[in-house]
Amino acid sequence: MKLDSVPIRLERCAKTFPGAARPVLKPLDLDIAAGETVVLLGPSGCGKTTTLRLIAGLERPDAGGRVFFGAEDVSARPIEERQVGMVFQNYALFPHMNVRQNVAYGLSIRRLPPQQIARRVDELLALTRLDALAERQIAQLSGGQRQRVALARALAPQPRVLLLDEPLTALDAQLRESLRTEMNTLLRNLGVTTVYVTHDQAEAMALGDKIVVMSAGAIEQIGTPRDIYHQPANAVVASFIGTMNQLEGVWRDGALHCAGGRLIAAPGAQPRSRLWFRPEDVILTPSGGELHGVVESATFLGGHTRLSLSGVGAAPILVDAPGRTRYATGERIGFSLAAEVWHTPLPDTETTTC
Amino acid sequence: MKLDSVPIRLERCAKTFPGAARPVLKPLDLDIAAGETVVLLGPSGCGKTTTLRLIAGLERPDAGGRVFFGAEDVSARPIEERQVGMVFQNYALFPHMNVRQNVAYGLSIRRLPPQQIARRVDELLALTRLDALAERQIAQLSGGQRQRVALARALAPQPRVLLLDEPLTALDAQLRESLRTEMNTLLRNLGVTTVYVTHDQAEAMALGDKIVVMSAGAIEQIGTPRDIYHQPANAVVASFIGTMNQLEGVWRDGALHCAGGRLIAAPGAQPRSRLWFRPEDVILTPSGGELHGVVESATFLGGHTRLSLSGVGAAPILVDAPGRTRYATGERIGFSLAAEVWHTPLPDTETTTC
Amino acid sequence: MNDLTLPRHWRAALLAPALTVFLAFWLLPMSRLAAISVSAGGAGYRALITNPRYLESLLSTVILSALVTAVALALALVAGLALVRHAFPGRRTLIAMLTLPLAFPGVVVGFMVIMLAGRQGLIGAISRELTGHNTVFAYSMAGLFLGYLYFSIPRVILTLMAAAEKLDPALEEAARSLGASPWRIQRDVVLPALRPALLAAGAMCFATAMGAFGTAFTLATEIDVLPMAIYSEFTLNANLVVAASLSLVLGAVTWLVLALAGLGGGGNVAAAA
Amino acid sequence: MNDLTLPRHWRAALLAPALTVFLAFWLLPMSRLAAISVSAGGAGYRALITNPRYLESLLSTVILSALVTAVALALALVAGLALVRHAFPGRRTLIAMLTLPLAFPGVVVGFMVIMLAGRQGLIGAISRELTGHNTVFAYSMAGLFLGYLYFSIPRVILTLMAAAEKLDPALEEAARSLGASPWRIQRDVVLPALRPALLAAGAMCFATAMGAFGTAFTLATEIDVLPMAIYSEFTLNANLVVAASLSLVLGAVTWLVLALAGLGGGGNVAAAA
Repeated sequence: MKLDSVPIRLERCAKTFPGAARPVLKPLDLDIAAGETVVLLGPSGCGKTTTLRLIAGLERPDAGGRVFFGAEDVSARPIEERQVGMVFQNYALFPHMNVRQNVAYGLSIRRLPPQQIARRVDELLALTRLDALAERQIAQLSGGQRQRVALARALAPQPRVLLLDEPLTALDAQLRESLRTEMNTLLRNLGVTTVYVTHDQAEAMALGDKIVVMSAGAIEQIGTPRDIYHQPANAVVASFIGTMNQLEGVWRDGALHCAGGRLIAAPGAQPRSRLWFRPEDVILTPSGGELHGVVESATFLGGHTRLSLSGVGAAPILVDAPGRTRYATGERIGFSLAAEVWHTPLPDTETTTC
Repeated sequence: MKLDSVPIRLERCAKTFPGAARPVLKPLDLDIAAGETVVLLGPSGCGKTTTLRLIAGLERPDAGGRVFFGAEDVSARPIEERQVGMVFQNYALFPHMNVRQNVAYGLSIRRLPPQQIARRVDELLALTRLDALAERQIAQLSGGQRQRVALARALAPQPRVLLLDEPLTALDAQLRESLRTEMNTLLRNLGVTTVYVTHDQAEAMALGDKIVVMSAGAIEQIGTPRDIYHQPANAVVASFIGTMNQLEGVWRDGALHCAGGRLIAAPGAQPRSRLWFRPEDVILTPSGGELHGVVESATFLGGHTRLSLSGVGAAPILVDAPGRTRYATGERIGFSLAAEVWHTPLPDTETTTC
Repeated sequence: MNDLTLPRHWRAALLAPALTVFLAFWLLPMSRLAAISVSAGGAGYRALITNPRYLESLLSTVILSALVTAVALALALVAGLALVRHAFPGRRTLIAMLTLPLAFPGVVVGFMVIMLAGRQGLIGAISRELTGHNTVFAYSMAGLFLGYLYFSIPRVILTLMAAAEKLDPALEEAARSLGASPWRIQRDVVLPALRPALLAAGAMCFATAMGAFGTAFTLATEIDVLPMAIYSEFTLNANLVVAASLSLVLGAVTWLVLALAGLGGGGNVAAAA
Repeated sequence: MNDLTLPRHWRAALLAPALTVFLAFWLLPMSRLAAISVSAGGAGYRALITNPRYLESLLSTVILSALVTAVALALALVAGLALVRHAFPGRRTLIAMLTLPLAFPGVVVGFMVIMLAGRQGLIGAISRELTGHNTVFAYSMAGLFLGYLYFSIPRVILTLMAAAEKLDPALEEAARSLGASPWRIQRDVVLPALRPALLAAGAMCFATAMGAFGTAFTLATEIDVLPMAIYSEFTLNANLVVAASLSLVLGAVTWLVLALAGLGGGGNVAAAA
């Protein structure tokens, strides 16, 4: 099954709710290519759901803001005329209809012939592996099954755009991961333009062609997962996506000097007195190493052991040590950093709160 | 602050609810050392919460089952006489009392002098960083703050045992991780015997001195996080904790032969026709390698890239590739396996369902 | 689940008064009523079938109650939904005023109907001015209907508003995203979701109308509603057997409606009690 | 939030009937009532203060209603909690029977009280057997109290049971884990959680008792409850001014109680409507 898809453009879309002192969304521009999956990522209250609802047509932007689906200006159209499919956080399945009736609802609105509806519903039930549950009542379904019904219902009327509002938040961690993979495959196969809202960075990384990091009603950064992770535009993004270490020191003779030792700059690096790096950028060197730290705590997490090293910089340095090595608290260990960290653009250090 | 702690012993504790066809818990023995943090881990409905409630005294074991706190047989004592602290999944804070009154409740029951209560409450509010919120109503608190109030309330009467029933499930992923770390530090400092129920394996790994993996009302394995992760006792445990690959082949001439190539056994390995290994046990070898597979999908997840390789064994092999390398779908890559995988005890392959 | 909440003797102590009250005061009067109704060889029930006055009374009470229920539900549904959905200045005042009749008993409501549509009523005065004819309907079925409606609507509105406030707005948004028109959303999403509340409110409204006495008595209406028939058989005619039979029939019809709406067995009582 | 749910003209169409109904039938009768009550230079209210009969009637109605409310709440609380907490065989039947009186109007309830405690009543017969004295209390305050109680308890029980079913059992378990005794759990956890339901049920019970007419009238009691006083002033004495004044006082007292319980402004209406 392949769906048509359109590009989406938001032009200077702001949103102030009546009676509110400040806008929940500052004027915002956003371009989404046809068939792309874009994830809106940010802490709660940062405007990502409002952005989704503006695209859906459930909210109208403040005067001056415009929403385009392809060349068509849909700003004035309500959701029922935008031909979008939407999956809500709590799924919003119709409780008095069974699975089949829920999936068929959008088609029956369109007054399609019954055979055609039945065929299309069967196709979607097969796609979402719900065949066996077609006659079940919604109350009899598990969380994961409900999520799939909501997806099937949204896809049934062949939407031009698929909008998902934290569709996995209501589920268990274990289930979330498996449904994430499943949904990723499905979205890629459908090729529909998708906007996905989440506060979970792992979900954003796994699903998004592009991630839009938002905070306090504004976009902080737009980029591929790799861009966002390795080249965060500012401290807000850096701290929201994964874990980021900060090492401050003194630049002297082509090296960064800090409490933990002397780190020679990578070839071609600019002089720097502060480095930002990820826990996995740390290369542990059993013998020697440029920097040294003392293990404050070591937590075995399966694939890796999370170490917290003190005595390197001002704050403890978090390290993800691969392999099966055991680390003892108080142990002194040596490490160096991957050369790439010298080329990580320096995010501005001012931290804005959401 | 340091609390006294007792060891806990369950002896042949089974539980059948009235009217139920099967017991939710089969006769179970469990020893928990004083001051230890034990995590009961398993999918929902597998008896972990019932076990916790048996220890709490909220349920009584079927005839023959006995619960000991130290040398004392507490089987016949209800929860109010067991001197345990309990944190519930939804926190169960008293909605008509403020933060201070909630924390003080257990102390006021004990008719302590008001000054002593005030002192102790202040101490706990400081410990859980709730000082500034003491006069807040529960409805005004965020999820993370509620969790800390629930913990403070449970700790206030100096319990001998701390029982936590999925205390982080109601929270966001981001928050969950930070509270997990915070709680870990707190529990280690308090030194109280702690039983922690969760279905989240990452939580179990991070918090538990020991993990008790349960399924279908029985214990599958008891061990340290490392034991459980690297030497799962059976397929149930292996599949529930992290991701486990299975590679089947033919044993010939000291090597395992499969579609992906020929893997020479580590020195001293037993002849084997099946290997179990974790995604991070795969060592990618840019040039050559003993085995080869074709990249089916590559998902960048920040710290690593999750690859799915086909053409190696019957099922795709999942690999966690560290570093910043990009992988393209269809690319053929070589790899070998860490020597340890030859020494992983072979879990029985029969999969029991929960 | 709660088997450790209270010690065993506490539980007994809690159940005992309930059972005592129940046995002493609940079953006794009702079984006495039943006994009287079948005394005299079932003459009471025979009279009910043979005497057209009783049948008429039963029929008109049921029809009136059904009508009041239907109209009250319809009006309260429209008004209640509008009040829940739309924030407008004076909304709270309007709700407070709509529920004002809650404070007045049936007698006063009957009194008000007379002032509105009685011989010296407002409507009569207006119609005299306009048409020269004094419109009086307080003492007819219309007056009774008006009084019952006045009495019922606040109760029904409150129940429906409580239910409408609990509706998940995402359900309507989901229907809209699938292209449903406002009309279809009402039919396919809102009404099914309000069904339990409509049933509960309707049943209570019907039961109240079936048993309303004060309004009917004050209006001294020519329509002999069942509670009045019971009263006059019992007090004026001292015809205990017929009064008991009529009471049981009234009780049975009401109970049937309550039970059909699921209120009887304590099923879905939350919205209506 | 719902600002796109319905087109603007639809919204107007929905609000219009509510406003029309409201203006035509709501304010008119009540303002007429108010106008009459202050006519004759406030003679109605003066009579109320000067004539001890009216004051007595008001007082006894309020006391009776308050008493009925208190006892109904207490009994229904104990019985309702027991019924929600404990699964026992026959539980559903017991609940169904406890709510049976819902099907009977006030007139029939009065009728039952007479059969129970009237001159030829059951209690009289039993006491005659035992003591030789015929105990009759149907026509006294006690009979009225019994009838009102009979009428109120099912409604209050249903409300409290609905609220008790929504109590989070973890709250009680948490209190137990902190060492609370069953008694303290009831006081510190259960009662505060049931407070809104108790208030709502109590207010509705009080309002119903204040306005009850059928029971009082059937019992032809010597206590002149307010609705009966209003009825007799209006119908028998044709004293419109006093009847209107009494009606407004009755309405004001009832409304005050409802408003204090938070029912007036549509605040916490869910549990009581």
